[in-house]
Order: sequence, then structure tokens, then C-alpha cells
Amino acid sequence: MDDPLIVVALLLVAASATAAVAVRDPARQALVLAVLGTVLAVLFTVLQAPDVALSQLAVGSALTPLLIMLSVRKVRRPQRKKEAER
Amino acid sequence: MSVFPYLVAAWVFLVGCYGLVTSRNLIHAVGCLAVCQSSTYVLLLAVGYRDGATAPVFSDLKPGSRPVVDPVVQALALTDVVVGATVTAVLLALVLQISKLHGTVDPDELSELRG
Amino acid sequence: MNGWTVAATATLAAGVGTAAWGVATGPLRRRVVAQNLSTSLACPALLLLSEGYDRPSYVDLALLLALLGPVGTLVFARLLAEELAADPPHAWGLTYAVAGFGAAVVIAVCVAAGPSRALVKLLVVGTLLIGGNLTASRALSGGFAGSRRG
Amino acid sequence: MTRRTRLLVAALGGTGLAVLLVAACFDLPRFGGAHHPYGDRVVRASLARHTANTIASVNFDQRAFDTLGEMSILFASVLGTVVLLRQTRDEHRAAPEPEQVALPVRRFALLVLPVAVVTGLYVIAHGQLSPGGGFQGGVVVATALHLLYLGADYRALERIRPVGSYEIADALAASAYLVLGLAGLVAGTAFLANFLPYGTFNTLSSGGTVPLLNAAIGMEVACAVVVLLARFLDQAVEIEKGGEK
Repeated sequence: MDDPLIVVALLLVAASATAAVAVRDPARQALVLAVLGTVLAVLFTVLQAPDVALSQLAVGSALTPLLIMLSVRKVRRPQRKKEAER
Repeated sequence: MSVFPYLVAAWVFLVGCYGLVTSRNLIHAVGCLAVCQSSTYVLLLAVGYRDGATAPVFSDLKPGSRPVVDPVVQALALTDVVVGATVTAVLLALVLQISKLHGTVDPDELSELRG
Repeated sequence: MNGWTVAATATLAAGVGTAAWGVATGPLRRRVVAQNLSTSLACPALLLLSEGYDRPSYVDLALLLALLGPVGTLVFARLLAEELAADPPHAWGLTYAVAGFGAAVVIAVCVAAGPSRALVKLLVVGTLLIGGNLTASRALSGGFAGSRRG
Repeated sequence: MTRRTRLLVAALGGTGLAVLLVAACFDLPRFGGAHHPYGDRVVRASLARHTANTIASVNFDQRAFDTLGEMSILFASVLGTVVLLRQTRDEHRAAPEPEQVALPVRRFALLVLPVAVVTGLYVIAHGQLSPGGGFQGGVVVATALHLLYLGADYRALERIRPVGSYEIADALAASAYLVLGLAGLVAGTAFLANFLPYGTFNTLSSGGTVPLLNAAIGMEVACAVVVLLARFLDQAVEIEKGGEK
């Protein structure tokens, strides 16, 4: 456990996970989750798990943000319509 | 120092749970659940790590030339990352249904609706 | 630890750490730029790690991040187009600095790899990394006209 | 239960959980320790089966039955999403207006799309050798196709993506995995056991059934993600509440 690289990666994961919870707006949270995915992939690489890191990169960098952003758009749309009618 | 990675995994899990409980938006809650999920990967891979070792992938490595980390936990985490994303999709689909039926995604407003 | 992993540690701590801070706070225009830069900083870090661990097969990670990182940024550029059109990001200086850093890392790793098949892959990663970074920044600052929907 | 009592209960439970978790952390084997009995055995078994990527050997050979379980979760969640997000009677489809995309962004998307698809296929094909495999490559291929939505517009994506055939391909890939497992029974070994010759170490055809199961999973994941995203895109872009216009 004397590897500073592992400590830095772990701290980055802890920090971005905390930020992902603290950011309350779903669209902004999706941005933090994208960064969390990238940081997790780096941590997995440092822990010598390149297969898991590839998985995390493939899922975390584009797929999860796309799913969340599409849901946000769908949930927000009726509200926008109401505002337009006003 | 030899428990620090485990403590980080525990912290990430607890933070995710805190977010789930206090969330005012179901989409945000699903995001917090994704944070909880990622803590399990950190824990699994930390358990399988070995000091000074490298990945047990022998396409560019002579078998036996360097110590390798535990592949079993990696195989567990790998499949779960992808399957977890599709489960997130199901949860988001449920949130969309709730939003269509009730016009809100705030869990507190939803429990008021139920009466 | 060797020189490569020390450089990777510095990139992660200074670069990705700052990006993580930037994405968690501030106005939206800063957050999207920080998200874009986090992938374009993590990709050189992965290249440095691959060299530091002496595992050429780890370059696949950098390749995937160079490909999918900009795709992730395009997701945000596209689906947040309206909010971004009202308050577009202006961070070209920072973007070019990060692109230059990425280019420097790719060149350093290429020199270390020497002429071989691995070199071709590294050059592909470098092209995708810098092209993707710049295109994603372009997309954020008005790449989408922000039509009503579509 | 009011919000306050709920938070109080959660705080109580959370504190208890935190104490237990931290106590458990100190009882785990030391981080970075050298004692990994299962890992050592798995690596030996994988080398005996001529599979260079030990993780692929665990997933698709030594513990292929686990992967069958994971695959059924994947299949079930796609099924669930398709059922949840179908078009209901009080909704109608509105054709989306095409998005104006800046030229460099459009060019980049159309240029990267084939590169990303080829990279995804490469990741699937080399699953038994270098890091990667069906799970990762499948997601990359599926994400790459959606560059058409991000860089061009939704109708361009719809043209190359007949969702029906992807649903069929998804089911076919899932059954291919099962059939390969049953082939083991026919060959006289066990369900999902490796029955093909192991081949030369570190070549594309090494590992017996590993590359085949890998390809089945790759196809399954790619089709599953395409179908999932298709449903979400339908909801977010096309389907609107209100009767037929």
C-alpha cells in the first residue's frame, strides 16, 4: 500500500462519488457520473484490472449519461409544454 | 494503510445510500444507486489486488515471469458493470412511467398522492 | 514506481483532480468543459500507465477512451444544447493546452515504443484524442443549433 | 411516515451500517496481500486451456454458468424496458424536426462511427487474448451506432436501425449461448463445458469454446443496448402525450 498512484486514484473516486451525490440536478449529476466513470476506469487500471476498466469505460463514458439525459429530457418535456401554454 | 481501499469502498457505498434517502428526484436517486453499485467493484478489485503484480492477461506477457492479481474477482466485476447499466435502464424506464402517470418524479409528492 | 507512473500520478492528481472539481461546481458552461477535459486528460494518463507497467495491451483502454470520451461530451452538447446556447462556454485556451499536453504524451510514448505495430495504434489513439477533444469543444460552444427537439 | 422521521430512521440505520462496514474492513485480508488461492488455481487452469486472457477463461469457460445467469438478467432487463416503455393508447408519435449540426461535428461523427464499430468488433474478437470481450465490445458497437443520432439526426439513425431485427438478433444470441452449452452435453462432457480442441496458445482460435461464447455474448450485449436505447430515444424524441392527431 505504498503506491501513491493507488492512493490518488482512490481519493479521486471518493471525491467524485461524493460530488455525484451532492449535485442534485439530474442533468448536472449525469456530468459528474460521466467523470466518476472515467475515474473508476483509471482506478481499475491501477488495480491491474484492464478488463473491468474497459467495461467501465464503455458503459460509464457514453451509455449511462445518454440514458440519464434522455430520461431527463422526457420528464422535463411536459413541464416545458405547460410553460409554453402559459 | 492496508485497509484504506476498503474504507473508500465503504464510504462510496454509504454516500450513495445517503443520496438515495435524501433524494428529491427519482432520476437523481437512480444515479445514486449507480454510485452504490460502483462501490462493490472497488471492494471486489481491492480484495483481489496483489502488491507489485500485473494483470493476468498473457497476450503480451510470458506466463510466470511476473506475479499476477486475482482474476476471479475481476470476472465478477466485469459482467456486473455491463449488466448493472441495463438494470439502471429498467429503473429509469420505471421512473418514466411514474412521471407519465403522476406528472412528478419527487418521491415525497408521490407518497402524498397515495394519501 | 518509474518515471512514467510518476508522470501519470501527477496528471491524475493535478489534471483529473481539477477537472473533477470543475465538474462538481460552478455554472453549466464550466461543468461541460471540465467533463470534456477529464476524458482528454485521463486518456494520456492511461497511455503513461501502459508504458509505466510495460504492458502494451493496456493501450486498448486509451483507444477506447479516446473514441468514447468525445461521444459522451457530444451527448451533453446535444441534449443540453438549449441551456448551452444561452450561456456558451469559452475555454479555447485551456482546450488547446490540454490538447498540446495530450500530443506531448503521445509523442513521448511513441518514441519509447519505437517503430513497430504498436506505434500505429498509438498514432491512431493520438489522432482520435486530439481530434475528438477539439471537436467536442466545438460542439459544446454552439455545435448544435438547439432546435426545439429532434 | 413524515420526511423527518424517515430521515431519522435512515440516519440510525446508516450509522449502524457504517460501524459494521468499518469493523468488517479491518477483518478483511490485508490489501495487496500475496495469498490468493483461487486466483492462482484459475491462472493455472486457464493456461492449461490455452486461453491467454485469464478473465475471459473464467467468464466463458471455468464459470460459464455464471455468465449464463448474468446474460439472463441482461435479457430480462431488456424485456422489462421494452414492456415498460411501449407506446400506450393515449400517446401519439410526432416526427422530430431535424437538428442543425455544425459541419465539423457532423464530419467527426461520421468519421468516428466506422472506426468505433471496427474497434468494438476488435475488442470482441480479441476477448480471449487481450483485455476485452463480448461485454465491453458489444457496448462499444452499440454506442457507436448512436453517433448517428448525436452527429446527424434521429431519422438517419432510424434508417440503419430496424429495431425488430435487433430484438430477434438479441434472442438468437441468447439462444446461441444456450445451444453452445447444450452442445457440450451432446459431445459427451457437461453443460457449458469446453468440448472443442484448445488450439495454439495466444492465437485467435485458441481457447476452445471461449471465442464462440464470447461472440454470442458480444452480439447479445450489442443488440440489447441498441434495443434499450431505441426505446429511450422513442420516448424522449418521438412519443408525445395526447390522442391521435
